Amino acid sequence: MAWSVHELLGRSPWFVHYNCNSCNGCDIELLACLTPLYDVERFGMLHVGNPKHADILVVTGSVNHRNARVLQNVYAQLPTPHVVVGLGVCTSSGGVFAGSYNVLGGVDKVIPVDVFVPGCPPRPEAMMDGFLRAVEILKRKSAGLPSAPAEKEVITVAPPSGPHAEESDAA
Amino acid sequence: MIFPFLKTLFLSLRRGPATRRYPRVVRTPFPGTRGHLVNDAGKCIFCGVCARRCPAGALVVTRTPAHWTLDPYRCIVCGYCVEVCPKKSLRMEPWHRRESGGARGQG
Amino acid sequence: MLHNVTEVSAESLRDTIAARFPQGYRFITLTCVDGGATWELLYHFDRNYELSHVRVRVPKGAVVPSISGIYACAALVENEVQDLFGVTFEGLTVNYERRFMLAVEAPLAPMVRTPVAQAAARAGEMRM
Amino acid sequence: MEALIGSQGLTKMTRNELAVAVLVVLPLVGGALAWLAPWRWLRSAVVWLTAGLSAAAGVYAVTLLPFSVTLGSWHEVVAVVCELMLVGLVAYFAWDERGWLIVGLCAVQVGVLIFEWLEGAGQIPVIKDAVFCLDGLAGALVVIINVIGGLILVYATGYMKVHSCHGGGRGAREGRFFLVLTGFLGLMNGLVLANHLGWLSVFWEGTTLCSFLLIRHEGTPEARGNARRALLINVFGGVVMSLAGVVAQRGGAESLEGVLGSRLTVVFVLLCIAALAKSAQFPLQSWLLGAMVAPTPVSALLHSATMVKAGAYLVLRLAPAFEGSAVMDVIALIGGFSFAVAAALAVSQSNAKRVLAYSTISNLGLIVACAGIGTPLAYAAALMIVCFHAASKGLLFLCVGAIEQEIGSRDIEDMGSLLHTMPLTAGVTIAGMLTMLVPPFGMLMSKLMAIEAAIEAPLVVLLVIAGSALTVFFWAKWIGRVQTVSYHARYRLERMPRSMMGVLVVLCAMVLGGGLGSLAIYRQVIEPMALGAFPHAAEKAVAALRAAGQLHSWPILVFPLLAVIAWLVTVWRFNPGYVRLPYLAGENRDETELSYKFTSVKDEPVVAWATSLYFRRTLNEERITPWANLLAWLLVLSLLGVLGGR
Amino acid sequence: MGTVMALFFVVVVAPLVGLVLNGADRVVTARLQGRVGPPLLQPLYDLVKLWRKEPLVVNRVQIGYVYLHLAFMVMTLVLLALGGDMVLALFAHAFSALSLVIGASSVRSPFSRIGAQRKIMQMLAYEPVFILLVVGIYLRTGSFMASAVGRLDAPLIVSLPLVFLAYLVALEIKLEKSPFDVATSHHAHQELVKGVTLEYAGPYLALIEVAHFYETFLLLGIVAAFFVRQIWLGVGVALVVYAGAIVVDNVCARLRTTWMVRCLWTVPVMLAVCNIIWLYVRRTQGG
Amino acid sequence: MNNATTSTPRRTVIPFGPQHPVLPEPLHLRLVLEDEKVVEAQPAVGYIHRGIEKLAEVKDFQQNVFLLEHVCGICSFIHALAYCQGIEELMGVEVPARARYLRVVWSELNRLHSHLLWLGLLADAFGFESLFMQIWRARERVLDLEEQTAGARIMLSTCTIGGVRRDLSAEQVGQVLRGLDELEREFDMFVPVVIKDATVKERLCGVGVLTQRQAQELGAVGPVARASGIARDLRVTGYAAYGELGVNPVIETDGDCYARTLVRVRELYQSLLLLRKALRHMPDSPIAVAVKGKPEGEVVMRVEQPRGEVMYYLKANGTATLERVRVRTPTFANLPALLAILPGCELADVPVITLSIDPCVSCTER
Ligand code: SF4
Ligand code: SF4
Ligand code: SF4
Ligand code: SF4
Ligand code: SF4
Ligand code: SF4
Ligand code: SF4
Ligand code: SF4
Repeated sequence: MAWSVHELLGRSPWFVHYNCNSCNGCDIELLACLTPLYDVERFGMLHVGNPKHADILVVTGSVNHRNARVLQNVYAQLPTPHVVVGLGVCTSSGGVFAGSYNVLGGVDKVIPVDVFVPGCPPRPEAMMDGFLRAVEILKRKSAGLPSAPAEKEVITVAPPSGPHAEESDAA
Repeated sequence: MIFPFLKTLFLSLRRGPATRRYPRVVRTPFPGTRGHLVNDAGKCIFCGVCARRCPAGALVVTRTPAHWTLDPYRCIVCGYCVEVCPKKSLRMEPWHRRESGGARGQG
Repeated sequence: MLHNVTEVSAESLRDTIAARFPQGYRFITLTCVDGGATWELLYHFDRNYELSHVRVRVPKGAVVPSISGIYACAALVENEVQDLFGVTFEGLTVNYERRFMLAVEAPLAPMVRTPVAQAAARAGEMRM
Repeated sequence: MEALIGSQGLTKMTRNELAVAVLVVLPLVGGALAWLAPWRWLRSAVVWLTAGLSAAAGVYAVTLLPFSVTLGSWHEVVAVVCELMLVGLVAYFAWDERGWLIVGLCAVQVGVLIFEWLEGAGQIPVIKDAVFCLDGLAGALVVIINVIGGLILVYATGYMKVHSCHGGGRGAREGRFFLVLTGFLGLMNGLVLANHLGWLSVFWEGTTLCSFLLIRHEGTPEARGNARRALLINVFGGVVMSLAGVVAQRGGAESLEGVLGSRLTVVFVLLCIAALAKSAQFPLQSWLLGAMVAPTPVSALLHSATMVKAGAYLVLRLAPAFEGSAVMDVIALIGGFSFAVAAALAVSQSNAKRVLAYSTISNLGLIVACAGIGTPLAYAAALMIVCFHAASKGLLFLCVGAIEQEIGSRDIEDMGSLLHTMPLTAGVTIAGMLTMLVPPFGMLMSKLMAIEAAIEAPLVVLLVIAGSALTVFFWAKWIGRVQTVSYHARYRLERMPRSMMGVLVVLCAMVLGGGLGSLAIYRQVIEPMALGAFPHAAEKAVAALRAAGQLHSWPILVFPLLAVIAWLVTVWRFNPGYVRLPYLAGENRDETELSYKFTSVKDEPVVAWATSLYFRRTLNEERITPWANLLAWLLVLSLLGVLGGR
Repeated sequence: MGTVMALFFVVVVAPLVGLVLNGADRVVTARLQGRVGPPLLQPLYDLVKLWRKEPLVVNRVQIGYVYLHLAFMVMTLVLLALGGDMVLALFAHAFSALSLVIGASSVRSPFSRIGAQRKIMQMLAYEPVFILLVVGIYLRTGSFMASAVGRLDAPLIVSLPLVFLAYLVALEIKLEKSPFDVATSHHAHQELVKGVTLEYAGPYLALIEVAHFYETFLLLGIVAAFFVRQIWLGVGVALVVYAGAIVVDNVCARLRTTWMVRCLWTVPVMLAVCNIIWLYVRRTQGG
Repeated sequence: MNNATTSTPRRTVIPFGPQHPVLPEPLHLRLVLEDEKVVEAQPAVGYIHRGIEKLAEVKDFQQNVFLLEHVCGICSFIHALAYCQGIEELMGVEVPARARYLRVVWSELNRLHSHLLWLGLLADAFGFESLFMQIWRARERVLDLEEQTAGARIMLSTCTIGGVRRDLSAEQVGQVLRGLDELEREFDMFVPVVIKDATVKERLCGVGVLTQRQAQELGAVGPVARASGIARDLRVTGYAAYGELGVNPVIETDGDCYARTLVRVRELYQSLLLLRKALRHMPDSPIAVAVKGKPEGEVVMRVEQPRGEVMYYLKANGTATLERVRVRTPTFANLPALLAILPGCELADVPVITLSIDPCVSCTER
């Protein structure tokens, strides 16, 4: 589908960024993605401030009691098709802040998330991988294909003598 | 000069883009970069020290069955566990860990 | 280790602090520590890189006079302490009524340790 | 009409006379009957009937065009008597209102009249002209007065019903209100028909009195004060006009035609000053703003559609004779100045009626400026503005009246959500405003012509350009506010007296239709009239006139039409699922009674709001007006100076 | 036949040219900033994408003004291509901008409304320049018809050099480039988020983009066809002007709205006025 | 007839943030405007409050080093430093000399990247996108240096109680020094623009003036205080190796956005100087000492971060977990100053003024 509409659709993924409970680490790395050394505009990505113009919602940080409603509002203003990308471990689990009285947990507690990028903060390269993945999902959604929410797999290591040497299974 | 930035602008034009063309060109990480954590199954004795020290609670170690489990979506890649592991079973790889997403396989 | 600590009572707090303002003390911040049955409020000051502190101990549930009328910048931190510890400040110039750091849905006075204290904090909440 | 006149038995001459008589007298009689009517329904019926008849009469009269009516010399006596009576009445009211200055002016006027009388008796040879005449210009005004005026009367019956409920109605005063309002039509008809300066003066004075009475109608201290100011300025105009009569008599002319023929510049200047007062041009504009305390139909009828046009009409009528003179340049400047400054002040207003008042002053200024430019194209532009402005502005006033009755405020900032609460009125208002500034409609085409006509006078063209830009500013703001709605799945028509609603719809249709056909009207009607007014115009000027009629009209009709169709299709196929709350930085709440709210400090809801720009600091009315008046006075004085220089 | 060709050109080819120009703008901007930037046809991809998105709105009224915005923009080009009246074209163009203003202010969105107000301020700043341009052309040709320009012996830049300078500044505003991108901005983030286009999404935003392509073509077309008049030279000059606009965009901070109006009314408008006065004087002396 | 007159606000009220493109951090200001002039600005915070102070009472005192580093991703190292120094004082640990020098190196790298980041964002706030790009391009060099020396771009995680966790080889020192030279050349590309360009000065000069008296009374710290003429820089107190290296606070007196910019621009060069000095005179010694036992007692530790003074109050009771960890960050201290200078400015200046205090909401709310 090299020149189909959906393909073209993936060439212009505009994103809006909402900083939930982030420590700024992820945010500044996200901004770094825009700057000359990484320049995600190569993929047609633009940082728009307005959720109504966005295809991708990029979230950094975990959810707390006050920003949950903001996140929901921003999410509600995204036009379909849209994709949500969570950057950093905070968005998946709360990261180092998990367990605090004001950390409800990962972003997927409040809105469905399509891509999780691990790292604290993820390097810009990892973020770009995440964005490209998001673009693929965007194309699928635009074509009406189903797309499952992101999974958070854990890595389990058992002694090599054992039946499973190194395996991963779903959390 | 009215526009002092003009010179800089044309200099950047001449210097060419500074962009690292990831993913087409992949940069080798600096040695010693903390990218992601791996456990050498052969060395690990499942003592659980790493899990007790981990500031993010990303590790779970059980003796029976002998499992060392890392939640990469919780690990802050600080490297503290590497430092405290008595068997030097853990190490940091310089490459970053890939994302997880719904369309895996189709990309 | 802490030097230059002045212990005062809640009643004389405002006077002590008001006396410092014209002397060029800069108000750094206020620290609240859960001291079991009491709240320990520690006001930190700086003058020429030299720290000094004013400490007040009040029983939980008591009302503490606000110093935001003297040091305007203290209003923010007093609001924060009010949110996190359930201390009630009297005479706050800007009162967020416990909606400063924490939203409506968040737990009350989460920094307080003991259940007893939580109850006291809640009592403070009732009064507001 | 035919039947009434009995077409067989009457000569052409008497038919003309009858037409004039009907136009002048019928409304006066209708007004008197309305006054006497004991019940409101009867009063309304009388008003409706009068309105219908005079509209028919007006249209009929225009079919007879051009004609003139001469009378025996008895009419001069009648005119003087009428005039004296009117001055007496004015003096009486002025006395009542303790307007001593006005009383003094009345005395002066009586003096002037007597002097004129005596001098006239001294047998200065005067060319006798027609007393009344109806040419194209007057015809246009007659149609406006009777058709639009008639509609406004009908509207007024509905309006006053509601108004009385709100204002603790005292029926007797409502009767008087309709006496004056209906009778005014007759006086106004007389004014535009009059050729004889004496009669012109009579009707001039008569409209002044009507305006005064209607402004005073509410009887509040503010209303009385404003009425006094209006009276003062207009009586001043009247005195100047009487003076003009004296001078004209000495020059051997007693009619407008005579003045035109003998090019009596002094008379022209004096008449122009009188006209400036009537048309509320700077520096004599203040009364029109005060006049806005009157009930809205009054503003629509007298203070935008008809009476204030009288001044511009007068200048326009005389302009062709003085083409190219220095006086005309100054007139053009005064007009241009009023246009620009009034537009600027309109920008700073949030009171809808004041905006409309300033806009009226501004547009009258443009007419005066065009008259002052004095080329066929300018003349045509002026005529276009007279027609289209009367219709659109009348409509807008009626809308504001309806809106005010519903929301109890005339502040533009309060007019958000109107599209939901009163969709019809809001829609009509928006349409009316759009006709004031969108290309296919007449007002914009006339502005275009005004600019093209003014091109030879650099200063005027600058003023006209500045004024146009500012005009756009305040209309855009207002349209934006009226259109502001949240999403509503259904719209229910508001409740309003049927007469009001009907008039709004009819007038709106007229405005839209006429506006769309503006180029056709221009080619068919205005162009010949302009050519007729300037029989000796230079070839280049005629070419410019024709060129303006040859604009590419299909794009300006087709493209907006396409847009409107596209919009209708979109609305037709609209899916409510597309509706989202506006961007409020992620803190939206779902409550929308007044506006959207956002969660703010202490998690409490706050209304998000953006007021429009009024530049209250820079365009401060109180600060600017004195300076503008000073400048305008200098211009008026230079008008006299030009005179002296000759 | 010539008319049909001209119409085809301005209705069909113009937006494509505008699209490529805008794509080039983004590439050049990126290179000036030391980045690689998007592909040249990025605006096309954006359009296709926007067209496929959900058309979110706040109310139904605002939609009409998008269509009006586009319709009047095309109408401006058509009128000029037909050699029609320039004042009319000017009005059509002004109303095109005005539709955005009205559309943006008919939603209850404070950012959008403030953007609309700023857009009006922009209009107040640049419209005089356009009007003076038309006045200048009239003074040279004695006619308001665009077709009259074609009959001139010398290009307008010779007789209207100062107006040309002012026009360049106005162009910077019209293209929403720094230092004048106060009402909305294509790339940069600003305090109004997206200003006038904030509450338009998906296809409506796409239409606004298309109108912007037309406008880019129009503004540069005026440079080529009016000021220079020799076709290839004209295109060259227009491209240089565009490149200049991009460079200026990249060497300036955004200025405040009030500053913009003050700046425009003091320098460029006054320059243009001087030019016009000079023409008047020459005319009265010549005639 | 409903009376709309009473309920229609006559002034513009807008929510500025929490989701707003010029504020990457969620701060909410309720702005009340007249035309476009700000007449009232009231902040709402708590969008990013994670309860770190409470978490620090749960995790043990060693883990806290990593937790507190995440108070802020911009000056991560300095937070860890302040905390470690506090614990070291409680436990009476003497930090080896080389570790003290390395701490200065990473602190100053943090400062460089923070100031560059801020300068870029300021450029973005006044709509000078290519300047933003240029500055962030230079900033990447600092990040490379951090990654080269610490193994991470943002979360350095090199500070530990009793010293540092990584050493620099002689080769690495040379690399860093060469990197600094390149960085200085990059500075020359944009610094003249920031301080000379007419449009930039138009946006900065005379905007958001904070007088010296206001700065003193409102307790401003860091560059905000220094731009208003107050020589307040905690590096003067000589913690880590600053005592040996010597620091003179950078001072400006105008108190406007331009002065705050100048202070930070000059501090860029100051940091370069300090870095070179520290790298060239780094003594040879172990990089950490082993820490035994548990902390006990109360201490207040202050260090100078890019945004100014950060204060840690630690209370320990002889167990592995602390009784109270209190963090007062510089932005918290500068917020009152911000609120004092916002009213009266234009809406277009709000982002510029807000950024001029270099707000760090994340650390403010913890
Ligand atoms: S994932 Fe790490 S870097 Fe990102 S916000 Fe969370 S703590 Fe900060
Ligand atoms: S500390 Fe080392 S040896 Fe012990 S469980 Fe962890 S990885 Fe295995
Ligand atoms: S790297 Fe840090 S966070 Fe990750 S598992 Fe090891 S100790 Fe835990
Ligand atoms: S709202 Fe209108 S009708 Fe009612 S009293 Fe006021 S002016 Fe009269
Ligand atoms: S005074 Fe006039 S407006 Fe008022 S109620 Fe009586 S008739 Fe109506
Ligand atoms: S101020 Fe700095 S740290 Fe805060 S959001 Fe903006 S860029 Fe990030
Ligand atoms: S100011 Fe903020 S970002 Fe900087 S070190 Fe302090 S806490 Fe970290
Ligand atoms: S918010 Fe504060 S702590 Fe966080 S990155 Fe910004 S300056 Fe640092």
